Amino acid sequence: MTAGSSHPRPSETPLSHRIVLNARHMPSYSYGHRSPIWWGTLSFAAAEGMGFVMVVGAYFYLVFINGNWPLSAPPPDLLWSSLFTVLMLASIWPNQMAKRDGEREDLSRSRRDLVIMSLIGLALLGIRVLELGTLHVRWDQNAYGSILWLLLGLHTLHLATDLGDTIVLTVLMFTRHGHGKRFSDVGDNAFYWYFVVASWPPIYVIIYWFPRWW
Amino acid sequence: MTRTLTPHDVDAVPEPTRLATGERGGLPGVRSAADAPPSPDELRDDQVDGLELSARLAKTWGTDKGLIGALSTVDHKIIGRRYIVTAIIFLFLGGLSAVAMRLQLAQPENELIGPDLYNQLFTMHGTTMMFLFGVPIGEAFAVYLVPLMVGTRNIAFPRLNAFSYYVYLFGGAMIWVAFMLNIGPDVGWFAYVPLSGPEFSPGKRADFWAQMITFTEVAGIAVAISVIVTVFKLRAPGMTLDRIPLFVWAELVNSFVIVFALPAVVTASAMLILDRLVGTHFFNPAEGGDALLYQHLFWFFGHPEVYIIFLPATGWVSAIVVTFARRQAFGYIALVLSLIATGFLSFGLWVHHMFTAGLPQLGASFFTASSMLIAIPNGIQIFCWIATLWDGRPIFRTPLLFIIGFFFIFVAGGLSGIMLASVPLDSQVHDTFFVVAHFHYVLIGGNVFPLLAAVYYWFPKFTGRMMSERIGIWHFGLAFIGFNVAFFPMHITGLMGMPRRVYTYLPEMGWGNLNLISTIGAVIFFASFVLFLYNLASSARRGPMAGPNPWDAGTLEWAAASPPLPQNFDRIPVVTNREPLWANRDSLPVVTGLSVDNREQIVSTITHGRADLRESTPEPSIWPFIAAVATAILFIGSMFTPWAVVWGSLPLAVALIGWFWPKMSTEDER
Amino acid sequence: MRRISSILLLLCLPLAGCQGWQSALDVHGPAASSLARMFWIFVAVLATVWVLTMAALLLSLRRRRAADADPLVTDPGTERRMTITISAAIGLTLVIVVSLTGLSYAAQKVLFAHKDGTLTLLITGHQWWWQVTYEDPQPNRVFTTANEIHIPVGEPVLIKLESSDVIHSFWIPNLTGKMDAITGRQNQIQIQADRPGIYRGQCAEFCGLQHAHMGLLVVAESKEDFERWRNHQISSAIPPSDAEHQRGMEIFLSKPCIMCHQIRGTDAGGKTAPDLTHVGSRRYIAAGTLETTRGNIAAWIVDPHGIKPGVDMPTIQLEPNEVQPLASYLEGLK
Amino acid sequence: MKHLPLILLSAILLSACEREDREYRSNPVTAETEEKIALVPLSAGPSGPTEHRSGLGKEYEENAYHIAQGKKFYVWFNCNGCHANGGGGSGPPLMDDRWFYGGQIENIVQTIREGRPNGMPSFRGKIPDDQIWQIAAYVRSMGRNVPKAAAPGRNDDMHSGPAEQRRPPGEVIDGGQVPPAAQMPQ
Repeated sequence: MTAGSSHPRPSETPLSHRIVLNARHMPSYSYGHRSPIWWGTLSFAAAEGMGFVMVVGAYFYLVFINGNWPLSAPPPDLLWSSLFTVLMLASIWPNQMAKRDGEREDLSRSRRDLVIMSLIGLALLGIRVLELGTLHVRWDQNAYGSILWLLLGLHTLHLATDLGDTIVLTVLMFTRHGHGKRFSDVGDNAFYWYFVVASWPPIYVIIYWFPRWW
Repeated sequence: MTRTLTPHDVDAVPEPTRLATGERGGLPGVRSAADAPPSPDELRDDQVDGLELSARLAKTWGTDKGLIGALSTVDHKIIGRRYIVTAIIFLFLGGLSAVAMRLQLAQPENELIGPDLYNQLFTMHGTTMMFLFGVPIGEAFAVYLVPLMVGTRNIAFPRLNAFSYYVYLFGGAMIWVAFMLNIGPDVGWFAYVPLSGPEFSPGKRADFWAQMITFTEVAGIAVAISVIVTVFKLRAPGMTLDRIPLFVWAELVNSFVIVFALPAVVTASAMLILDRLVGTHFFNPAEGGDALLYQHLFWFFGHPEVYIIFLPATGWVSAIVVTFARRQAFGYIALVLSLIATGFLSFGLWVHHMFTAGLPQLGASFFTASSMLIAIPNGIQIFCWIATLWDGRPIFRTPLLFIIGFFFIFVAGGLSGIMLASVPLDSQVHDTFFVVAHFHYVLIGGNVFPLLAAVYYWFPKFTGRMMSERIGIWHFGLAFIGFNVAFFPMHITGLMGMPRRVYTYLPEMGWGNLNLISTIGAVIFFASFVLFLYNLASSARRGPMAGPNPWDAGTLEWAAASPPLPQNFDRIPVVTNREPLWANRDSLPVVTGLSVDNREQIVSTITHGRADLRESTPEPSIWPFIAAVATAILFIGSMFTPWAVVWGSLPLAVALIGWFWPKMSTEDER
Repeated sequence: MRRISSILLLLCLPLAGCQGWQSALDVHGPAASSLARMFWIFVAVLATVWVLTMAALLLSLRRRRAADADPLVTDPGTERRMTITISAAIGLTLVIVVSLTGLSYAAQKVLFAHKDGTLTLLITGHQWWWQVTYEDPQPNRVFTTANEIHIPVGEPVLIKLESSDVIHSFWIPNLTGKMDAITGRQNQIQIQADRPGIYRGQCAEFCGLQHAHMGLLVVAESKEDFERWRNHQISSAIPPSDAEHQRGMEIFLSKPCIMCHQIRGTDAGGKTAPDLTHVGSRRYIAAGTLETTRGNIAAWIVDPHGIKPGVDMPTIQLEPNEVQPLASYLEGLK
Repeated sequence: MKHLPLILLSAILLSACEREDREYRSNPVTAETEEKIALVPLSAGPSGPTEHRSGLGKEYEENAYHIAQGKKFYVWFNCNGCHANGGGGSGPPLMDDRWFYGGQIENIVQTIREGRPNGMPSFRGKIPDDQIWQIAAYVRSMGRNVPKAAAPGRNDDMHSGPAEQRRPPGEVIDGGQVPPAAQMPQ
């Protein structure tokens, strides 16, 4: 033992245990901030939110560099995007229900809520495809088109990711795995959806209204 | 002398009510499965003891043999070890490219290496050292040590952690294979547009660089989130915020910086690759874009990056100083607060990399002030460490020697950084060898020397064997001399007007002798690493056996066996002090009641570290590996066709579903 | 021992840094000299800080604690004394940092203040050479040259910086700090030389393969010399004076040279490479890489990629007996 | 089986490096490449004129660096004065699949070097041979007749349609044939 010579008390054997607490009857999962997954979701939302902030920052940087905006293109149409916004905001209600029914561990209601949320997600994705057709600019036309498509693409990516997540969870709730900790997952899925919803209104205003005001 | 300590008394273990929340899992009024009593058939660790407990837990938490088992493992120690080894391999690759460059610069108009290869070499050197070594090495140590130090059995999200390692490995392998194939990036590690843009970097070289960024950033953010949640939710009962080891604090702050800084560089590299591949105009001034946008985005990440590299090192320094000073850390609160302050301030400095870009003067001087201000938290840290040593009884083993080397070099580098923070001075030394000297003093002094200390310090924990002290001293001596001989003259070469990133220079410039000295120093420095490699290899096989706690250190990782068993601890420890092993020399207070047959961990509350849940953590799975392969296919494919984003997401989705699909665990059978 | 050696190295700094053709500390202009003065102030202050910190570190390595002391036990008196010392040190650091920031800001205001001058240059960075246009209100007095600029002593010269391709950085260390030439933007910098001399500068922002060979010279001379030079540069190339030069010109005009190079007064009108009208009067060719001699010109024409691999100057078909007249003609373009 | 990764690696190695190689100094300084390409598909006798292609063209048109250089020289030497960005002006368009004098790289080199009737000057002796090859390789990329991975991206310039790399792969009517539409009625 080389370290022994200069060190006071190097230990070579594990310490004996002195039991001071028993965890046998602690719950095996919980909801919200008591669950590690919730913190993981929050951290991912933070990182991705930072991504949005960066792209939005770049958007305004380009606005100020150029002075005129939206460069040579007309502003994008409002119809589909506004419909998208309305549906997005409306989805808060079923989402809240899904969260609540999950927390109540009510299987049949959770199933119903998740099916509704999946359908809403699909509808939103459909509207998004139509929306992309009314932007009046291509990504390779000028910097305005580029940043517009990037911002919208980034949001679409999040929408699609959460939709995939919701659909898988919905299927899962219809299998024999639909109990116990899955209910906590329903809550976390709802939590992430809030992030997707919350990130949209600023983007909507920036993409669709800001060029009209500038 | 009197005992003055942490808020709570050292010897008394707090009442169980202060260690556990005692709350139900389900919401009020809901009959939740979470509160169902545990199955009586399941063996729990209050029913067995001693070797039998160890053996059963080792079986439950172990990794299967064979290739599939190795690729399926979720053991943070195995993944952490791979992370550390991989990062150190990249350190050596980066070092080799540096030696090649130094040989080219040894004399004026040397024709050893042509401009094309030289440009690829310095790009690979910077890229490797920053993205494939600097960021991952800090995270790698976190992956291995944080769960041990906070007294838990695995990292939070162990599959995500495994996934991140493979993504990192694939990204690093991709760029080095590209380099071997002569498609290495040649645009510098920050790949400024327009040079890296579609017009001036034909071919795939810069695409490989940009995609490598995506790989490493995905990996980096994934690990950072795992670490954050581990520290927040998986701490041993009793580990209140003010009992978290300083190393863990450093890694926590570091992870936050990663989470907030890395999205900026992903944005920059994504814009770059979109410009290159699908013809967007983010950086095309003729169509409303701007070249400086890239620089802003890159440095908004790039400066925190420096602290991402430095913060884990402060954790190593704190751990080693305390152990070898034989005294608990002086100014714990001040150290933690300055870590946090450094984390925040690091986001307010990025413009000092752009002082010569012609930005408005007033804005620039704001960044002078903020850049200089960061000297304050760093100064507090340095002074607190010196104070700890002052009041301690330093024991001069190799780890402490490297820490002393760190002080010499890092403080010098930090001070020359103050010159760079000044707009007028920076206008002379920016982009010269003076800057090269400065950031090598900061990065090698601030990261590599502490890293070497950390390797000597934790090697017994990783392998169960001590490293050779004799070789260690030689290693330190050579490294210290080699480093200073290599890099100190660069300050002067820079002031004499030598810009960085030149593959050669004219004889009449008069830079020849200084460059020759630098090259000699670089060779000595590299030789010290060869010695290090030899020490690692020989000690791993023949080094003297180390007990669980060869240095008589105070933090929890030293309570586990060396190397730790798969379960880390036979029972989860209860923490009563910042240095639990110093406060409990006779017996360790522990929690019981966790399953022996299933992977259960204690989930605790964020601030008070009260035990709250006994949640099960994921079993090994091959899906994270498959998901990483699918991710690699998607990323690499998208360099060749944008449609890869579409078809590549299908296998990825399949892999992710496989990953999250619950297995038939006992929990599900109930 | 190691400490002594690094201190010795530190002492070498003034000796080594002060000389040199392209040295930031070998000052010949008001900006560079105030920068150098500021640099030495910083060095003095920061070196003192470093020495004090290292002294504290070395003193701290003395073993003050009893061998068998409990590492958790601390003495309140010691704690208090250390807290006070550290607070004082931090306070001192703050004072230093604030005063250095103030110094820096003050210097910045003076250095980058716009001074009125008469001469304005437009310098465009190309991969890998500098194009220089001397602006003048009279269009016929505007002229273009490359890689060598002349300025009158004692007069601030305004330089507008642009780039035709990637980002370059204009830097004449003897005169002042650097400024980037950025694609799609125009930056400005002022230079001023206090005494006549030849100062070298070099691109400081990595710009591709031949970043290492992108130098330029600043020739500071008296007002009269400068005016003489300028009037000469405005004029067209001197016609060939002897048979060899005549033949050299014919070779030049019959070869690919004219696709890129211009020689005013001849049919050669290319605009994408350095203007060669008075190339023989410039001290260096190939952007500060080779001294202008007949032999170097010949070497450069025969094998540009041996000297600057990757440069856009092509290797052209020349008969062996064509090289000499061509080089001689170009050298004669004073 | 054990050597499979090695074989695979060397296969990638061989395929990839050519595309990224940066050969600055062209082959023998004075040489004009020895291609024998018929200027027109007519010859006396039953068989067409004999042709010899050295294969050099592949080195140019599959190499990203050469094509990028060609793109630069295309502008420098004012090719766009007549051919615009490939869409044609007073000269014929270069990005479609109609080639009066053949659309293989050797034909294009021939065309640049020798000139063609109705306005295309000869650049022999004006543009060095390797640069002619580079320009020809770039011209080939305009109709995406080069590998996608080697085709250039957009320039830092005004947007004039999608960059060469983003065009659909083109088809070229081979050497020296006049497309049916341009033929004289029989």
